[in-house]
Amino acid sequence: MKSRLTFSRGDLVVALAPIVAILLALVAGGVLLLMLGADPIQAYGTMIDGAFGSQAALLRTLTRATPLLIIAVGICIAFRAGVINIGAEGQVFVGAITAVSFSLGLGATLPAILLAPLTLLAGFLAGAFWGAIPGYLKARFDVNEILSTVMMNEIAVQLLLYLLSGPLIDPAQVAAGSRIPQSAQIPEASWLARLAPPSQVHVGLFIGLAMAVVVYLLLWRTTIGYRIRAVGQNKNASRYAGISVPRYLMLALVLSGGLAGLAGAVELQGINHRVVEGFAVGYGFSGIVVALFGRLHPLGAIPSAFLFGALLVGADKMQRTMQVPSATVTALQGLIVIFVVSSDIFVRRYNARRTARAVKAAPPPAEVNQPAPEGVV
Amino acid sequence: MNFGDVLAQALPLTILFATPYLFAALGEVFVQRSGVLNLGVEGMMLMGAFTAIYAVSSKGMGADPVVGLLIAAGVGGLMGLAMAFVSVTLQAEQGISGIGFTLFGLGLSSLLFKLLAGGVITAQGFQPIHIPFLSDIPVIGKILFQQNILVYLAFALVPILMWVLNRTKWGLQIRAVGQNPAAADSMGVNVALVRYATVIFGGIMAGIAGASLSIAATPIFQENMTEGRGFIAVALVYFGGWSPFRVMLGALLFSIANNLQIWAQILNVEIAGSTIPPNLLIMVPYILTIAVLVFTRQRKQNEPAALTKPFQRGEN
Amino acid sequence: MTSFYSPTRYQKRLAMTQTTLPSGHKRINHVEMRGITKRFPGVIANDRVDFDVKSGEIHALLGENGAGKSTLMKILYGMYKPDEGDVLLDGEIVTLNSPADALDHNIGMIHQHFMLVPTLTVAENVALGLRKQGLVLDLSAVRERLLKLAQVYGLKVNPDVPIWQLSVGEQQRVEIIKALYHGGALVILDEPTAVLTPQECSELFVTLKEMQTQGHALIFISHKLHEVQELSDRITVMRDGRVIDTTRNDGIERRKLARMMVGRDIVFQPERPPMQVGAISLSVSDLHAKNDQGLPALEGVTLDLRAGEILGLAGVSGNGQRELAEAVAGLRHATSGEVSIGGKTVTRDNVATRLKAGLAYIPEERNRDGIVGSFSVAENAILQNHADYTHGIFLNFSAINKHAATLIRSFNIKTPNAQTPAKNLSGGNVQKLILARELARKPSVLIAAQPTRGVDISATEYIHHVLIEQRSAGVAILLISEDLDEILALSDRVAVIYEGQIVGILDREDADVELLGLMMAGATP
Amino acid sequence: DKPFKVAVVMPSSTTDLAWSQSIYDALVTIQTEMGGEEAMEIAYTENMFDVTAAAQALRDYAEEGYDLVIAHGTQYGTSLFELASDYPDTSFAWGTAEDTGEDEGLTNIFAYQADAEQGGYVNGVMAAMFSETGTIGIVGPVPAGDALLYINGFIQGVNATNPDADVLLAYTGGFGDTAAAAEVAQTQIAAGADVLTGSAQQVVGAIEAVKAVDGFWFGTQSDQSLNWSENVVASQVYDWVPTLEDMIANIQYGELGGTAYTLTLENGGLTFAYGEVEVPDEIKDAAQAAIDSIIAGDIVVRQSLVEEATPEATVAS
Ligand SMILES: Nc1ncnc2c1ncn2[C@@H]1O[C@H](COP(=O)(O)OP(=O)(O)OP(=O)(O)O)[C@@H](O)[C@H]1O
Ligand SMILES: Nc1ncnc2c1ncn2[C@@H]1O[C@H](COP(=O)(O)OP(=O)(O)OP(=O)(O)O)[C@@H](O)[C@H]1O
Ligand SMILES: [Mg+2]
Ligand SMILES: [Mg+2]
Repeated sequence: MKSRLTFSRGDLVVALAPIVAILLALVAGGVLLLMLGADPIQAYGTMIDGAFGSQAALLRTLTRATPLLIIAVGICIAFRAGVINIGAEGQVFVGAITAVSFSLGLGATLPAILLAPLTLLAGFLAGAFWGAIPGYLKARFDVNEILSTVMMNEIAVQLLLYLLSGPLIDPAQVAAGSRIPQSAQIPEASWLARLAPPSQVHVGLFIGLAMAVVVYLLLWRTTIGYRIRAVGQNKNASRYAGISVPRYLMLALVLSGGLAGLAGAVELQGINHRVVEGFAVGYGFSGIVVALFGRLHPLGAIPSAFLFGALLVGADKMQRTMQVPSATVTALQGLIVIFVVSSDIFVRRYNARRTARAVKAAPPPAEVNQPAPEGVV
Repeated sequence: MNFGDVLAQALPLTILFATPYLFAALGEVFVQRSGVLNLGVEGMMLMGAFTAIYAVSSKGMGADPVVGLLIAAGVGGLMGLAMAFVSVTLQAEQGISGIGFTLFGLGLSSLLFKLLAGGVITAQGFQPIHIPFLSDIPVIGKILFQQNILVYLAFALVPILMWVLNRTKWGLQIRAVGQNPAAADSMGVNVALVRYATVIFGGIMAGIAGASLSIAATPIFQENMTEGRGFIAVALVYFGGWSPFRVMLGALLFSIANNLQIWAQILNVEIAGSTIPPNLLIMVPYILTIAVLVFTRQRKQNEPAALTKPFQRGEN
Repeated sequence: MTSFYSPTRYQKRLAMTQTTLPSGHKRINHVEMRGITKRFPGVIANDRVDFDVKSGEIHALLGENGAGKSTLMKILYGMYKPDEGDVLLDGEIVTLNSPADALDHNIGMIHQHFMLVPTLTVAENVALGLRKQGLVLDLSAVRERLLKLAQVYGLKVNPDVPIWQLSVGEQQRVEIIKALYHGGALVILDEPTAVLTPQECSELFVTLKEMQTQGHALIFISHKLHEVQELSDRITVMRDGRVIDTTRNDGIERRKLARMMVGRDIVFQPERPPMQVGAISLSVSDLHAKNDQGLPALEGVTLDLRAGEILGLAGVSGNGQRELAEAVAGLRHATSGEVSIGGKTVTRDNVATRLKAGLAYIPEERNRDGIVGSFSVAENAILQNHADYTHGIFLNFSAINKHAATLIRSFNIKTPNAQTPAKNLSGGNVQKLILARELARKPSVLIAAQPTRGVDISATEYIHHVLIEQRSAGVAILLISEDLDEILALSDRVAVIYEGQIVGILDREDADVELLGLMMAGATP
Repeated sequence: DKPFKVAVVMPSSTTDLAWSQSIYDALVTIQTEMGGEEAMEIAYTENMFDVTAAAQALRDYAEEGYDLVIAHGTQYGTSLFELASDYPDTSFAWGTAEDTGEDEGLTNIFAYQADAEQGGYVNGVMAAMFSETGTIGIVGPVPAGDALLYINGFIQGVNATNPDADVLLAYTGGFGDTAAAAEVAQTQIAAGADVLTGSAQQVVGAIEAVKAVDGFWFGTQSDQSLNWSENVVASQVYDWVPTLEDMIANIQYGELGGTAYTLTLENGGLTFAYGEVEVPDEIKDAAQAAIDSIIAGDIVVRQSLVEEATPEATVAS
């Protein structure tokens, strides 16, 4: 229950398994690279160099990891409640587009210091609303959340395109007549400070880390989190204990969506300062993967997001220097996901043995001995 | 044009473009009925789509469309096999491994596209077959009996698969394994084998679904041409309450809604004197699918109780 | 217990001479397990166990929760591979790698938790085991043979209803038919009576005796000593994975068996101090409710429950007990009628409110409804009132752990520690945990549904003791049980429910098994 | 001596038969003209729909000392401006755009764009004459940007030529969904269209649909008659070669930016490629006439239909 981060052999296995898996995936990916006539060793060399090779590289990795971390932390909440939230993608878009309208709309009127935080809040609330819809449909009409969130993603995409090519389009684009689907740039007051220019890494990184800790505390240290996890683990027993299952299913999706929306706002205020067509595409799905890599634990999401950020950055670098098609990278990511998730079985076996040996052992950290909630992928 | 004419024009395309969803979703019904969730459909469709057209295209092997179909099915089946190994034998979390296969399929299909085709690739795919006499029936004939062979195959599969599911030993074992694997196991049913079979079948169907896009509906391939259809297919399985018949209804509903919104665009349909922005019209099928679920009583009696739960003998 | 038909030695010998069974399968004359050892992480479930059973014999297996009975049987049914030891059929060593192998050797098993697919029909569940058959299901053939068997062994079943529509007793019958259909020269019954009513029990016993005379070999597991004494030829007692002793069942008395199992003496009949009834704590009037299938389950139930009394609710399972408990607890919508706790009407209130009003509920399906398996014992100890263990918005873990420790100590719950996942606890200890948790909230009304089902004798003894204690402390207890002995041992008054209505309420003195049996069949006193 | 190093970051793939391919092909042409690898190095990053990733790619190229770094997508603008100030000695090019960042005091950015509506108009003129049914389909991606300009120009061209022609316009809501494009096209064909056009990489699906009924297609961005010579009547081709050559010349001269280029019919940036469909002379002439009068300024093709809509330019339907 208490998740002290004590490092036992169990945690070592937990830490090692995915790394070994990644190595195996890279070996498999090596075949692809040979197919392309590229030297795998050199390719992976550039990949690692691109992700960790220099300070600049590390900062890039952090930049890319930031939104993924925030999304993943949200995903943890949903999955802990036994809700499969495929809808992060759409929730990110809605969060970003709302943040943009808010910042553009009230940028002039609001005091500068308040603008950035309130814009973030707007993004959070919008994402929460977008999550609340499938949440309500599930709680009230028992509509399967995979179905509703998949559909909500497509709806969000069209909504985004509609707003960007119409109501929210950058006046400059209209003036120029080029009518490119992008919003105007948000006022500087709502930007998130860069930490180490020229690198793009920004305050959002700390927001992400803070969220991870907050959500960890929420899930394992508060009554709300206790109920969310109880509902996720056993709906019947929760009902019998007087916990309102629908309410907490809903709450989980709201918070989950909220964090995705926040991620959208953070990416907007930290990097782009405007929403453009193709903004944050694919972040939602990456976020799910990051969350599951992190064993659905908010703190686990931190290294997991860093790893995935590194993967993205390193892979781009590889694409550039080796001039291999970007598709190689996508395939490689797929392989890594598959291999890592497959490696879970060894972790589970180890934990099973350990919980059985708990007689002598100290209380095992929650993050490793809590199995995926019922119905969770 | 009055609505009747529009409908008469819309229905043939509705049926044509429902087939990719139908193939993929029918396969997923079997996968889920046996207690496995396969979110890799998208990737398997893409691999099927590319290999099929590459086999058929003159740029590629220039083979007969049937060969292309078989190759697509084979490739889908192979990916299904891999998925089965990961989710059944290694008991990996199914959603995430599925997403892994989606990424892998997207990447590999695009890669092969670049390596082998080099650029946009087209082919002489399956042509519409006019069924004698029937195809001459006014309206109906054009809607139902002037389609390509894959369309006929997809819809023929619905009753067949219903029959397999509800009337055969395999169907019985699939339903049992999905509901209560421990019970099935205690009756000597090989749970792993059944799940391998369904997941491979699901892969084959996804591969065919891809082929039905790339060498039937529109004989061409572009990177990521499925554009999320695999996920829609999975959603349709829930829409159809794990019943082949209802999944078909779902695919048709989704498809006709989409075609009608295209009509609404080209006819400049106006509401309150102003035309509706295209992007809003394009949302309609997605909204409709959810709405229908909300307003119709959902059937859960086929819901596989063991969905996404790996089976380990003795752990229950 | 109602008496049952007992075969004469002659009939037995006659059966022995035949080599095939009425079910048409070959007989197994002798099943032996030699030196079986099975280790699970952290436990040795079976430790060099020798065990055997002969054709025409009923061999009972006794032992506390966690003694290793089910494990041993699962090995015999091919579900686990033993770490050491052999299984011999008629002298030949056989390897059983899966239930399929066991079925091929005509071994059938009825599991502690039923192995039926709820959505499939009886016939389909049976057909599932047919491996040598064509692709197209021939359910009519299955149906035919099934009915024939049912007739031979005197079992009533309808092949075409889905399992979820059947009462537990009927499901039990399906399990037996299943076993017989697929061989069942040896049939293992793991706690088959745990969920049965007396009537169903005696029916089962008749069947088992019948099978015995037909030359089946039977292994029978139960926590109810009188059943074991009544039924078995030989008795093997296990403790902590070891065999303590195997004896013939000739007039060996319960205390001795109990001592072999537990290692100390057991009080079977708790003495009940005279009761001081107080005010009405729970009152149910004209309550109506539907069951999961939307059919009427409660049709005007009226009950008053006073502080300091135990009201036993007797009835054949599926007559509305479960729905009544759930309707009172607020888990099931009452279509009409009134429920009030401590004089306060709660008919419209949700579960939480009713719990606060002083209600406590020990659900029948303890592992499904009573605990969150993956949560630690400590987390489970605060399932309802975790809100009371906080400072600010945070859970107060020192308080929670202290609370858990107290419960573990005062209810001597056997667990490695408070952080162990509750699902690792044995049946009896899960029940103790739930009981402890509910009582720690100092309820005024306690609904205990099948509180000792599947629980071993020492835990049963303890639970009974605690219930009496609570009664003396002025708690109003509604005891829902299909075990009439339990009802009669604990209750001050006994209400009998039949088809969703209370057919009568008797004082303890006027109640006896026969009368109750009649009333449970619908007869009004 | 040392080769001229060009890097380009683009939103879709080099084989999209559209926006991204148009710039990539141009670079390859120039490379061959200049004398291959040793004269000019080309590095590209494709499918960079993620703008954050694109920004990092651009920065990398700047860091690695490329002479010209091309951000081939409007969405890359924000990060490009940051970048340009960090690497004043590197030359950047940004399209579609006309802002070279002079207001921000930047001197090392070239901007480029295409007046898609001009070729659209010409295509419209030809389409209107080509259509026998008088019904013409347009398969659009999203009603914005380059596609919108082209479509608006096309519609003006059609209306100017045949005021009672029926223009069936529908969008797919995406850029890459070939099947969706095919369905839109087939629907328009079902509604009587015999001549179609469209924009973005998805159109290949639509062209296949047209091919299936032996209909006719008018293309844009890159020469689509190469793949469908019997169906693609004409394609407006973005020829970035002159623009790029001029940029390179400027850079070698020491001018790292400040110029905004626009592909027009006048400056030969917009050209027309014809397939094997034989085009009646009168249509060819009408097209040429339109081109001439656009260049001469006698015809002003508006980028939008709504503003001061004149009768002959409103959509008939
Ligand atoms: N091959 C068949 N021939 C005749 N009836 C069939 C066949 N297959 C299925 N059916 C019946 O047709 C109806 C629709 O079947 P389907 O499986 O799609 O629905 P379902 O929701 O699964 O219903 P069921 O509970 O029967 O499986 C069901 O009643 C089913 O029993
Ligand atoms: N699959 C398993 N994994 C780990 N430990 C197990 C498993 N199955 C049983 N055990 C342990 O083995 C021991 C024996 O369990 P078993 O179920 O055989 O006892 P039992 O005699 O059947 O108890 P009960 O009377 O409660 O059914 C117990 O300590 C139990 O916790
Ligand atoms: Mg069915
Ligand atoms: Mg047992």
